[in-house]
Amino acid sequence: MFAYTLRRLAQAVPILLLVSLISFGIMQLVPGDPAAVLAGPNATPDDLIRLRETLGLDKSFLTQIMIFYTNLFKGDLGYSIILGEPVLKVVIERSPISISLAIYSLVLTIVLGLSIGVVAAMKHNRWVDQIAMSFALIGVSVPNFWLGLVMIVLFSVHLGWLPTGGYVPFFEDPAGWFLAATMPALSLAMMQIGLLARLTRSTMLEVLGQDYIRTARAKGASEARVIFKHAMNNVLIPVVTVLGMILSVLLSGSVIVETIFAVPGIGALLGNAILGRDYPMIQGGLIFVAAVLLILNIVVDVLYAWLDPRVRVQ
Amino acid sequence: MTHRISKGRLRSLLVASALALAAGPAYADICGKVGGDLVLGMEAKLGTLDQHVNAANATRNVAMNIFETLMTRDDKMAPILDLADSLDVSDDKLTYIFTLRSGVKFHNGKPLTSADVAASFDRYSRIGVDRSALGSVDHWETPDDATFKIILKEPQASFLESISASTVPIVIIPSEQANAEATRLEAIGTGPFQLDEFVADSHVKLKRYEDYKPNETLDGLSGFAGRKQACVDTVTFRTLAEPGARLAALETGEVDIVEDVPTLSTERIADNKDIVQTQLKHAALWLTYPNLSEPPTDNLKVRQAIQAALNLDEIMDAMSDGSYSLNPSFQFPGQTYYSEAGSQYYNRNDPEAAKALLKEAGYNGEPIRLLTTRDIPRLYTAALVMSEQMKAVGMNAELVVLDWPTALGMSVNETKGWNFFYTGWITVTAQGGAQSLRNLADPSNVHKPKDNKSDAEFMKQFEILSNSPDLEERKAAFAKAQERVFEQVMAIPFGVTPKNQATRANVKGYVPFFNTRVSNVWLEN
Amino acid sequence: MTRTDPILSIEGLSTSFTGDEGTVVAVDDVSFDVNEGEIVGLIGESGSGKSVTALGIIGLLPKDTARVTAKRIMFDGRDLTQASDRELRRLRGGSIGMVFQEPMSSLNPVLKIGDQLMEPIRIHERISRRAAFDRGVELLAKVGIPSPAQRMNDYPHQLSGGMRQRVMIAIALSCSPKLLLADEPTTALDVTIQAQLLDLLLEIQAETRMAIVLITHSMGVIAECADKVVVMYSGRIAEQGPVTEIFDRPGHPYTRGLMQCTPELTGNPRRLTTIPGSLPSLSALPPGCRFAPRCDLALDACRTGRPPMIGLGEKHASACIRATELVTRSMLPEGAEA
Amino acid sequence: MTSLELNESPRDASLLRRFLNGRRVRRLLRHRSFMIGLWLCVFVAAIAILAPVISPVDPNKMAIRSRFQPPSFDFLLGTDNLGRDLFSRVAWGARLSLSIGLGVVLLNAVFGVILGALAGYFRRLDGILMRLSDALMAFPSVLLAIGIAAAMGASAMTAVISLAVVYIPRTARILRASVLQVKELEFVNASRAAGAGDFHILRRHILPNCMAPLVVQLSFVFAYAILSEAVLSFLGLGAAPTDASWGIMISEGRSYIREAPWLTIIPGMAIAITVLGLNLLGDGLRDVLDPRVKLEQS
Repeated sequence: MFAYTLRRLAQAVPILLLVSLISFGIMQLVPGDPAAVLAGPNATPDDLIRLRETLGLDKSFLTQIMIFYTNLFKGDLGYSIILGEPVLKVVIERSPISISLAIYSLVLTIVLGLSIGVVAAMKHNRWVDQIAMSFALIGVSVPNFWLGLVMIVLFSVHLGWLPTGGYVPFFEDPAGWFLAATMPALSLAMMQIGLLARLTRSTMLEVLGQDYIRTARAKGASEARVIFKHAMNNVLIPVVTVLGMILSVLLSGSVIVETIFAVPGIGALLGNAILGRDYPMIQGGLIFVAAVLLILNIVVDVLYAWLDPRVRVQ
Repeated sequence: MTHRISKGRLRSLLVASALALAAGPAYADICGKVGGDLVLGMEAKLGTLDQHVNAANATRNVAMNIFETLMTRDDKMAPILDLADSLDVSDDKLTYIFTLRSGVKFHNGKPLTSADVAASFDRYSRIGVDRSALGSVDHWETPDDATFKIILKEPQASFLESISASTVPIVIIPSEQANAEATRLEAIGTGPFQLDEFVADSHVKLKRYEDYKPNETLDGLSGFAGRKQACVDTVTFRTLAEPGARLAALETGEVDIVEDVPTLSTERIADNKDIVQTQLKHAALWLTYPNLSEPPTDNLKVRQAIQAALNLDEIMDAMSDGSYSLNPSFQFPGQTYYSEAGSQYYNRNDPEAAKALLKEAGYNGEPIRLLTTRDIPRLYTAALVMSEQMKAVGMNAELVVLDWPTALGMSVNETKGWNFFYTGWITVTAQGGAQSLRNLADPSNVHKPKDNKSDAEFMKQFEILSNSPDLEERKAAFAKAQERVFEQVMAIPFGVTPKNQATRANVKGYVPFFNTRVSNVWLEN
Repeated sequence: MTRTDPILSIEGLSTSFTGDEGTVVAVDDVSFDVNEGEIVGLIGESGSGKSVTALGIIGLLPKDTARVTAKRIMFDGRDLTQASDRELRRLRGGSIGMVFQEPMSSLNPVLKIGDQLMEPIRIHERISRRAAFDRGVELLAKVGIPSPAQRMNDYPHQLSGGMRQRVMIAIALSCSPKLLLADEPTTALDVTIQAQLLDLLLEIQAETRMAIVLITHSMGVIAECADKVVVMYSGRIAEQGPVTEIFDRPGHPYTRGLMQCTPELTGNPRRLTTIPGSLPSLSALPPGCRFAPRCDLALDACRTGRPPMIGLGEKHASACIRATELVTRSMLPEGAEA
Repeated sequence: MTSLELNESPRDASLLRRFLNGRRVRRLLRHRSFMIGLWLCVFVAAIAILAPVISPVDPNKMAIRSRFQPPSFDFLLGTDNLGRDLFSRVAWGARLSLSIGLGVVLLNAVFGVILGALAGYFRRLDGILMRLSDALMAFPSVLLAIGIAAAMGASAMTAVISLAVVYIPRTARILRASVLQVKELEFVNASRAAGAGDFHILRRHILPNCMAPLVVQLSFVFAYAILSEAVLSFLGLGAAPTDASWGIMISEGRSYIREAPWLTIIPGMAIAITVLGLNLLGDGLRDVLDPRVKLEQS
């Protein structure tokens, strides 16, 4: 298992290099420059020219790549053009925000997705099932940004239950964090809840049709015992395999959700960086995010192996 | 003999007596109440507080509560001293001697000296966005801790206007930061508020600077200057990019002040007793300028045809949802240089004349590309409506919609691929005649005139406008220059929109301005 | 307790399934008895309803699609048709053990053998984990699994098919059931292992005197193990009776067909293929006798009404209108048929 | 007790025959969610196709004086901030969304199949192609799409290409997995033993047997493409701003969400209905064609 983890980590390195090359390639094609962003909407073209010189954006792209890679090997991701701070510092400051949001969404996804799926499977073809699956279907069909907008109007404006956005650090004010993060997490998680509920239900139905479930029943096991002791572990195996994907989608979705809810996370940071042509930020940030995703996927694979004895005991 | 400009000469006596009476806490006399956290909902994301290299409103709105300048603009946008007590200008107009206000300290506790001023000017002249403002400077000196002396190479009538310009102000920073690279400035100033917490794109928190030394030559705020006091303990500028969310936050009381309330919402929240609305009537001038190097807009007749075709009421109505005023000038009404010269060319809405001019120009359906962005919805709407009006008279108008960085970059770097570019001028217009026409004058012309030389007649008037010592002469030159802009269709002003702001009813002392001023604002229960 | 009542007595058991294709009747009015200490063979082709019958008895059919009805299902003095889910659960794994056909999939892949073996013990008896573990080891030893203590910590995929089926048998036996429902326990295994397992079952049965319902499609297995046999065809009982009776005097053409294609009985290497045709689809059943389309003795009357059960002796009955004729004929010397 | 569908003889498999054989069609027609999905899709597609006919006015026709009209008999779905008729814009938006979705599906079908087949069949290409797809999939998909869209400028074509780049690696992976599976089947070896060339085997024997998971995947790609196009357009990076696109309509409408909520609600519902239809359709296809594929997501 340890060797496997190491091998997976080693495989991640060339992928990261490819990631950085691809992002370089794309950014090379992107027109516009960060000076315009920095200068703001009221800047005159004159301001712009001077600002560009100031920022050293006149260097050729190749030079910029060389500088970037040289520094990367020194563990230095460079300075953000727009924020004027080291990329690494910014990324490290912002990631906990996105990660806490992603974890909240993930918890929502797992708790709601699993329970809706399990309940639907247990009440297969009954009205509970119908309602649960309609909910799941709507979940996977509604655009998350739209859901966010509608939720703001509903929960913040009309009902006044939740703040319209922003971010409260968890350790300063857990209750405040919870209130502020609920809508972003929910709009982020909605689609995943739907997907997971559907996956769970179909897997659960499949598992419940398995011979070993019949065996469990033949032993006189109660329905709860059948579901939670015998079926659940088997349902969790495919569920865990999609966790990596779900996490990736949650982090990806954070770009737009963080923008709408004014959450200063890594998604909004990178979205802004792309729109603002903040090249060092994009490069460094993407490598960081890709690395996090790759590591999470490795963790998920290890977790999968741990859950499934057929893979584990080998 | 020297001219001595001293702030509030008349008032100084009054102030002196007021000072004698002020025995209690320093802020008690202005603030109706002290304490609390004032929360502002901002539209734009804020990336940096380095005021030297940043022209964005978002930055200025926050940074100008932290930093102060040697000289700035008052509520009429006239130059006024701020960190200096007095200014002596030599008769030959080559030497400017500033005497610094005493007792001013930076947020790090260090007293302000002329060395800091010199360092700030050093950094600005190296990387400041408007460093051309210091183009006529030969050098500066610091004869003593309280004296800062600027020596010019040649006299420049608009020199004080230049160094007091508020678009990218020359804020005073501690001397040890003179070498800070662009965008990496630490936000340490002398203002009434000091930086507490800054999360880019999210929020900035400021707290009262207890050792702040107010400028006591005025009673209260005047433009960027004045007597400032931090009534609230902290100020939080929160970015709420989602317009619906921003106003909702005001309605729920999450934020206390929101700038740029959508027109439609102003009607809806009019009945809300918890919210008070204020308006800066003339906040932004919206305009478009042509590319004089790209056919067919290199042809004056074509430009005139377009000018004649436009129904500016419709354009302004659409872009502002009905909250606007027409404005046949590059200045706001009420400003010193305001003139309606050339207004016969403005808002003609005369399709027949346009068609005739087109025919005369020999226009043959060449595409006319309107370069705009969706990032600023008003610019997009303006271009969209304008394209419809152009199509109505038989012009082949095409929208080129790019994101703002790309669009602005293209308008600067390219002479091909676009015929009209759209923008809005806020501070540019506010700062007077010369500033507002500077973008059409050499060397910073934006309309890509042939051989990069702007119109000769216009330039002649612009020189007078910039350099004449006589105000009446400058005003006449502005009028003539503006008329020339209309005649030559070097730019087409659309109109002016107000800035609608709203505060919670318990926010007192807040006065709308081009910039967000949180001094002298207090929260009642 | 005297041997008066059968341990299991089924009367008029029917089972129907509702699915996309409509409702089909998989088991139609089945009745038979199982006495204490008796091995009853339930035989028929795949799809004849044997497994459904067994699962129906103890309520293991999926509740949302299957409907089980019966006049009475008496087990150990109580009527299972009246039993609540809870009571049924208490019987399952307790008084009624069950072994399934597929040892490969009948064990939960993510749980240890020990956990799965201890589970019924812990459900049905209030004993400590430690005691249950010891019992588990004992049971594994009893079913012939080497180094049973180690095996307790293995996962199913670490065991061979035969070993897993032994584990299944151990699970079924764990609470000393009065009745064992063995659903083709050996079908999926190699021939040599089949024999070992059958021997094991017989051995244990001899020791415990539990009753067994042995579901199989092999007449050979029946001949070797069963006391009584119930032949099922297309959801109905074709014939039932003591095993010697049936083998000596088969009263149904289908039984004869089954016997003729059992190599152990006839020396004929071919198997069920000697009966022409195949089971009718449950959604398109022929009227009358369901075997009629494949029966070379069928009369017109066979195609009209359901053939009644005709008694052929004590506890021997056949659902063929020509049963008497058949029994008589089978007593004639070989080759004397008309 | 479950009836397993036997693999039909793959040898003479013509795509159309394989898919439109009577049993499958009958099962699809009996599949409730497939039929609901089909009707929803037909409904949206009809609106898209008939947009020029059923739109009361040009979707870009401005009428400043009649802006912000709530839905009424005169303006079926109301008007927006420039007085444009929302019904016409939603109808034309359907056209745009479906075209972009179809474009993405088409590119996925072509490149997903080519890349997946090559990776699955030729071991030597597998490593390179899969690392490349790993790298592309390591990007958060929205960021990748934003980057590409920023590079190319907003237009429908941009949206198609950037979304295709996001989804092709995923489609290719699914195809690769099926190819790997089918490759080992007996008839493939038989065909190889009979001297058939690689491409012949791929085309005649392997690909036809990989179609079921592909069709299912593509139906979901269609749904995701429409959702993602809305996201890109919402951010100003999808369809050209002058197009009537649902994402752009939401983006423009949200400034007025309090005063004119229909500007936000209606395009959102349009997206949801379309995606719902496609999801239901995909569920049906999956149930009938390929019970193995359970979940593929963006």
